[in-house]
Amino acid sequence: MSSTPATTTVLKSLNGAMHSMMEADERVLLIGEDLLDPYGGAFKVARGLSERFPERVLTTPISEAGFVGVAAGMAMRGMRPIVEIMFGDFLMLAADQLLNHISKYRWMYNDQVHVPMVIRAPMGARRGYGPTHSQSVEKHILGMPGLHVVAPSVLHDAGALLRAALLDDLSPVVFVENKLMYARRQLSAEGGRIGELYARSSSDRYPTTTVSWEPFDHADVTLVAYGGMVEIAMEAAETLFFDEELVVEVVAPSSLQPLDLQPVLDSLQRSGKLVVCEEGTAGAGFGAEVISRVSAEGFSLLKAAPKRVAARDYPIANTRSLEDMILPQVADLVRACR
Amino acid sequence: MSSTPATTTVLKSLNGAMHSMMEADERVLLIGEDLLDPYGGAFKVARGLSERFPERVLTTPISEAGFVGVAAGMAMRGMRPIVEIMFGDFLMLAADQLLNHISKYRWMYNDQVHVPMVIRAPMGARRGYGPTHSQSVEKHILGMPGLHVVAPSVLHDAGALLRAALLDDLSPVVFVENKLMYARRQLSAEGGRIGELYARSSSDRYPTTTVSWEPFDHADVTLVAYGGMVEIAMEAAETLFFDEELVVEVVAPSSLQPLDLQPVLDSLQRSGKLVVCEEGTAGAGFGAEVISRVSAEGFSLLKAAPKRVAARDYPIANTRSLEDMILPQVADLVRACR
Amino acid sequence: MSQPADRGDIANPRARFERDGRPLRTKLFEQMMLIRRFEERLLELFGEGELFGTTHCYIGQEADAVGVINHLQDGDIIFSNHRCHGHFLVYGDRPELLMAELMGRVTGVVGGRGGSQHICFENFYTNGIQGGFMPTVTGMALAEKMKGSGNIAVAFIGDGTLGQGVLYEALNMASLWSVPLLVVVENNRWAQSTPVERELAGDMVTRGRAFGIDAGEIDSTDAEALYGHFGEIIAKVRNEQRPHFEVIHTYRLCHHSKSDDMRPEDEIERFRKNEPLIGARAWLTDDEARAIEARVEARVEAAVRWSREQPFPTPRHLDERVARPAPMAFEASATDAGEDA
Amino acid sequence: MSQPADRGDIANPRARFERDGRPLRTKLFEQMMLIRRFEERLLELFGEGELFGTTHCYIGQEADAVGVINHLQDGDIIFSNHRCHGHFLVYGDRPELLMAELMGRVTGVVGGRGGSQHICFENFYTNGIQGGFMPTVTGMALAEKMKGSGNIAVAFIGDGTLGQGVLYEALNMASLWSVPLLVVVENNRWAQSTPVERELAGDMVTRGRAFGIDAGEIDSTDAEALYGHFGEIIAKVRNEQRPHFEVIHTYRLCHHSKSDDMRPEDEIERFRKNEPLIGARAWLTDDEARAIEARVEARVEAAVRWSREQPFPTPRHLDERVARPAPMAFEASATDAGEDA
Ligand SMILES: Cc1ncc(C[n+]2csc(CCOP(=O)(O)OP(=O)(O)O)c2C)c(N)n1
Ligand SMILES: Cc1ncc(C[n+]2csc(CCOP(=O)(O)OP(=O)(O)O)c2C)c(N)n1
Ligand SMILES: [Mg+2]
Ligand SMILES: [Mg+2]
Repeated sequence: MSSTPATTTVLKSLNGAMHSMMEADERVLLIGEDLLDPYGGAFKVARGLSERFPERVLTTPISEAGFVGVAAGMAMRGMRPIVEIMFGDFLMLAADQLLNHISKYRWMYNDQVHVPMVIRAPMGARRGYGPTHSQSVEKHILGMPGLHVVAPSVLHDAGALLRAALLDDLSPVVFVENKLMYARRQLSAEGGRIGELYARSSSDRYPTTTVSWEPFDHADVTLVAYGGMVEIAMEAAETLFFDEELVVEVVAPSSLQPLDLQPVLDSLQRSGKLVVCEEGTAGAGFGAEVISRVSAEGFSLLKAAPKRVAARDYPIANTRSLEDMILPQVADLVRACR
Repeated sequence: MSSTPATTTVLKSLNGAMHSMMEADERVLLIGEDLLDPYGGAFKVARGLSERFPERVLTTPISEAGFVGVAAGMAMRGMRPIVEIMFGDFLMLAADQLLNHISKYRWMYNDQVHVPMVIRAPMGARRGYGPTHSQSVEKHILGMPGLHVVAPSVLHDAGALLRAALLDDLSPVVFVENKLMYARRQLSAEGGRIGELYARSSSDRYPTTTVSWEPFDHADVTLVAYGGMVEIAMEAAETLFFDEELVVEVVAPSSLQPLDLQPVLDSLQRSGKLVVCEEGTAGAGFGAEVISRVSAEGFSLLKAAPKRVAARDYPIANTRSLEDMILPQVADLVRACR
Repeated sequence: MSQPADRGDIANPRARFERDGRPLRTKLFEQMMLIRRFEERLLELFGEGELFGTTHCYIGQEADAVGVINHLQDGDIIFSNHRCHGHFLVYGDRPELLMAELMGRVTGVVGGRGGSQHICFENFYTNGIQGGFMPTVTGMALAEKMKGSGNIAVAFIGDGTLGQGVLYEALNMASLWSVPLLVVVENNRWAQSTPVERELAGDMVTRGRAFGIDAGEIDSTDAEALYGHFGEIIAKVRNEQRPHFEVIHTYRLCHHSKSDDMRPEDEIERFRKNEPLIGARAWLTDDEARAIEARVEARVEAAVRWSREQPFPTPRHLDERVARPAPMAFEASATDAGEDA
Repeated sequence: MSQPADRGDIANPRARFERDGRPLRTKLFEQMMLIRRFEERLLELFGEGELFGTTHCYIGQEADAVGVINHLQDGDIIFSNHRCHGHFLVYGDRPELLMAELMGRVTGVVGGRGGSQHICFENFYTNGIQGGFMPTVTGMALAEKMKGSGNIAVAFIGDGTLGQGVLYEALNMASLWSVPLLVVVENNRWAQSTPVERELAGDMVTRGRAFGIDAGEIDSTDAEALYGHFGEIIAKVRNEQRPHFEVIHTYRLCHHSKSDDMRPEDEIERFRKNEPLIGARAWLTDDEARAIEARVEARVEAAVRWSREQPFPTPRHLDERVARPAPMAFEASATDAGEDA
């Protein structure tokens, strides 16, 4: 499984992965809105695919529930569909398809069928798209038995994760992308370093990457982040290191469900202090799940009250001034980590 | 505001509240599937309403997203709709209506409109209805800013809660009922006692009721439960008290969002040990939220690792033997509280 | 009459139907009788407390299932709904598996996990969310088309389910992409307690046509007529590889699920006169009919007996699937005892 | 020409329109010109980096808004979508509020919270989820009917939005309950990058009829023709208190949102010849037209100037709403300077 070079943007990494998967496997197809070239999808992640594989790129009507379900049917009959949801906010239009169909078919049908499919959904704000085009709604689909949720960050090889998700024979996967991240370069470790930083990764199908400003000998805080928040977490950690000599380990899981808690517990062994951040609002979200798991499985490691940093409880405003107030910022993380 | 007598079943309490609300206020109407008399809704909670108020009971096509949205429109134009979702499992068909419409209108429109409506949704298993008719899906709609989630238990006056929800001018409310609970009697406190038990309630719009087998002078465990799990929690607490002399305080909030943490913290002052139970699966659910909030706001009170008891991570099977294995039982709670 | 299913025709109702050399009417009657007696027995078992949960009977609509499904061949797909017993029995011809499922046994169609609203047997599927599977079955048919298998898919839905929006999303895509999907709307004139005129505006057939789909309707409980009617439609869907939408106007004779019937008595009586089994029984001599009824009775009883002996799932069955039991020995002997053509 | 809005006609486009005694064509042209220039200015501001986020322009479809909305009276409801500038400007006649909203100012229509896809102004609403508001607007119209207000609701949707299932749920209920709702489908032949034939199977008008709703279509960019056409339809919806579904075949002349246009040049050129403003301008003398253009220009510039001076929201505006500013002083003086009839 070739991995994409470190200097690649997340967008190129994803696009490249789709090109190579469609090339390698005739069962792979892409389905969603406005996918055809030269348009290539609203965020251009699908570029070039319909020209190379015209039969296997299905541009759809505006029918999110419908085409998510169509893809499920195809998956159950031997295909490997990738679905693109134009804006992740629209994922909830397919919530019933996820809850009562896609995630259930395998077990409910007594393991007679599988639904190997990936639903790509770009989430996140900071682009001035307003309340219905800026959310991070993945928390609302966490905890559906049978459904996996994967989210690359700049500390991962997004294309490799997408490939791993599509190669999962057993489970449908919602693949959370981040709009701002598309243009970012993927950072990948060499010899345990990413530039100045120390880095380690777990060796799962969906690895967790942990970075630190010190060689994992000690830490003051364990800061868990995923997706688009990883960059912000790294910025906060950098600030705290250089301004206040605090060592903040940024732990970035790429799988939200199932969640591998071990790297978080490992880091907590050193720090004793947990902060979890997410771009969406906090209520019953990823941070809540991490903190509950840690409380149950690593309570004795906690030397201080674990904290969540998340969006404030408002919809995401269109205007930048309000949007900035609502979203979690570097300064919020800095404050929480102190 | 008259409250229903203690000997009333939950079903009668809800039905009575709807009768009196429709009687008292012409703006109140009921909308949902199969509501007309003599049928009166799948669980008969709507009985007698369409005969008394034929103009204000709208029986709908099988269109959950549609009629939830229709009710929202009516609420925005001065009505006070109560929506009945036949089985709570179908709530996710209206997830986009909840997320991108109903919960957002007020704030997104700069407080120019309100959407005062209540969506009643019967949740819960243990009746052999199988994977798509037995779930407790409320966790998937927790944490949507602007949407409240209320859940009566036998320790509450369900009708009074429904009335309070409908009288909320500002916020739409999802009102989680429990199918098994309909036939149960509501227990209400007199002089701080419910039968043998000691009881206290917070004085909110949506009170939290706490019961104990001792007069709140000491406790070994704080067991948080809502909805249909309250009875099971009380059974576990009773067992533990009589068999093992453990004092388990059952804390039953009636509002899941917003959540008043104070009664939980109060009880933890005495017990230092937190167990949260829920009938749905655990992932990113109510228990996670409670534990995270307690971790942040009452960390020093926790003398032991807080635990969640919830359904195992499977769909809910049709056959009773599997269903029993999957759902949280009294024995699971007893074990967690020890 | 039914043969013990072997690998060759387990998912091939047409082959099984053709291999049975008896007259068409005889075969149709027996299939319908099996559905009828199976369900009557079910209701008794519920009454006696042996069954738990709920169930939706097909009584009165049997002609639809036999009219449509006997045309389906190996690899063809059916997606059905809560009211699926009739569809399953014609498709799978394994009453004991369905009975065991309803009794919650580990050797039921889906090991007790689903109950009848949520089963999967070869290419036969059901789900309990009205209309929610319409995209799935559309995708299934599309996959078959892309694979060039020549297979088609059939979706069975009720009149009330025409209220669900996602169905129209599916119809639109089925039409745009010319998917070999037959949608059979069984208009039994009620959705639970709601009469069709309170849930459906406009006209059912036009609902299909509005999406550029060939659509038609038939008002009949005559199994032979339905069989002929759908023979042509299914051949067209298969040959032309495009969707079709067909409404059958029928009636359900029993309650919606277990015990909830508040429809006007006289309406029910009126439809009872036209119910499919009375007409079909009249095709046969009384002796022929009795022999068939006796065999059906024996099959149903054997299914009940067998199911009662099956174990309930245990904790390991949360993760482990039990292999599907071989067809009941009974069937083979019934064949011996039977009056094969 | 437009008057400073006062409480009496703030939500009453028809009264405002009637009070302006000038010839119909003159008024229609000025309204369309305002939409056109407002949006052209918007695009410049985006180009100059003064605006952030995205926007969807109505350029080419102006005749629809003026044809429909000038018939709406006090208390009538509009629910519009992402492409709402034209609808808003005819309904509210407050370009400065929309400009301030787009510039993210606290005195914008919704205080900067929503941006143009998510606004609310009196009885005018928009949301950015295609089709998702169809149930809401159906419920609004139903509430008006129950209250006996005599008001109606109008929903504006695009051709592509006919892909959304929830829309059909709404149509079914609107028809069943005879709701005074007019659905206007603006078929601009594209949905983002997708031509209509790739997103829509069958026929648009039949989509309405399939739900028992009167439906029709008009292929025109002639504002006067549209105005006449919708006058009758709206009177019918109001008087008969039942829904209507009407398709306008039109074309959008600019990109879908800010800068994404990959449609064939020659197609665009073809439609440019028929665009509403060329035809409408020819109704007037060149002098008349120039005077109107100058005034529109001045209004748009004043809106931009005013908006630039408005403050951005601060933390307290997370919870606090700023009262809506009075109509711009500019308008009054423009009226003085103008050529009132
Ligand atoms: C999404 C959804 N909503 C509601 C129900 C509850 N329900 C089960 S069957 C039924 C009526 C279905 O009517 P119809 O489609 O006419 O089928 P029939 O029962 O008449 O065969 C309803 C409302 C459901 N199963 N799924
Ligand atoms: C539910 C949903 N899906 C997708 C989108 C993204 N989107 C915005 S506009 C648009 C095209 C709409 O086409 P049409 O309805 O024809 O309106 P037009 O833009 O042509 O006016 C799409 C796909 C959306 N806003 N909402
Ligand atoms: Mg029916
Ligand atoms: Mg369009």
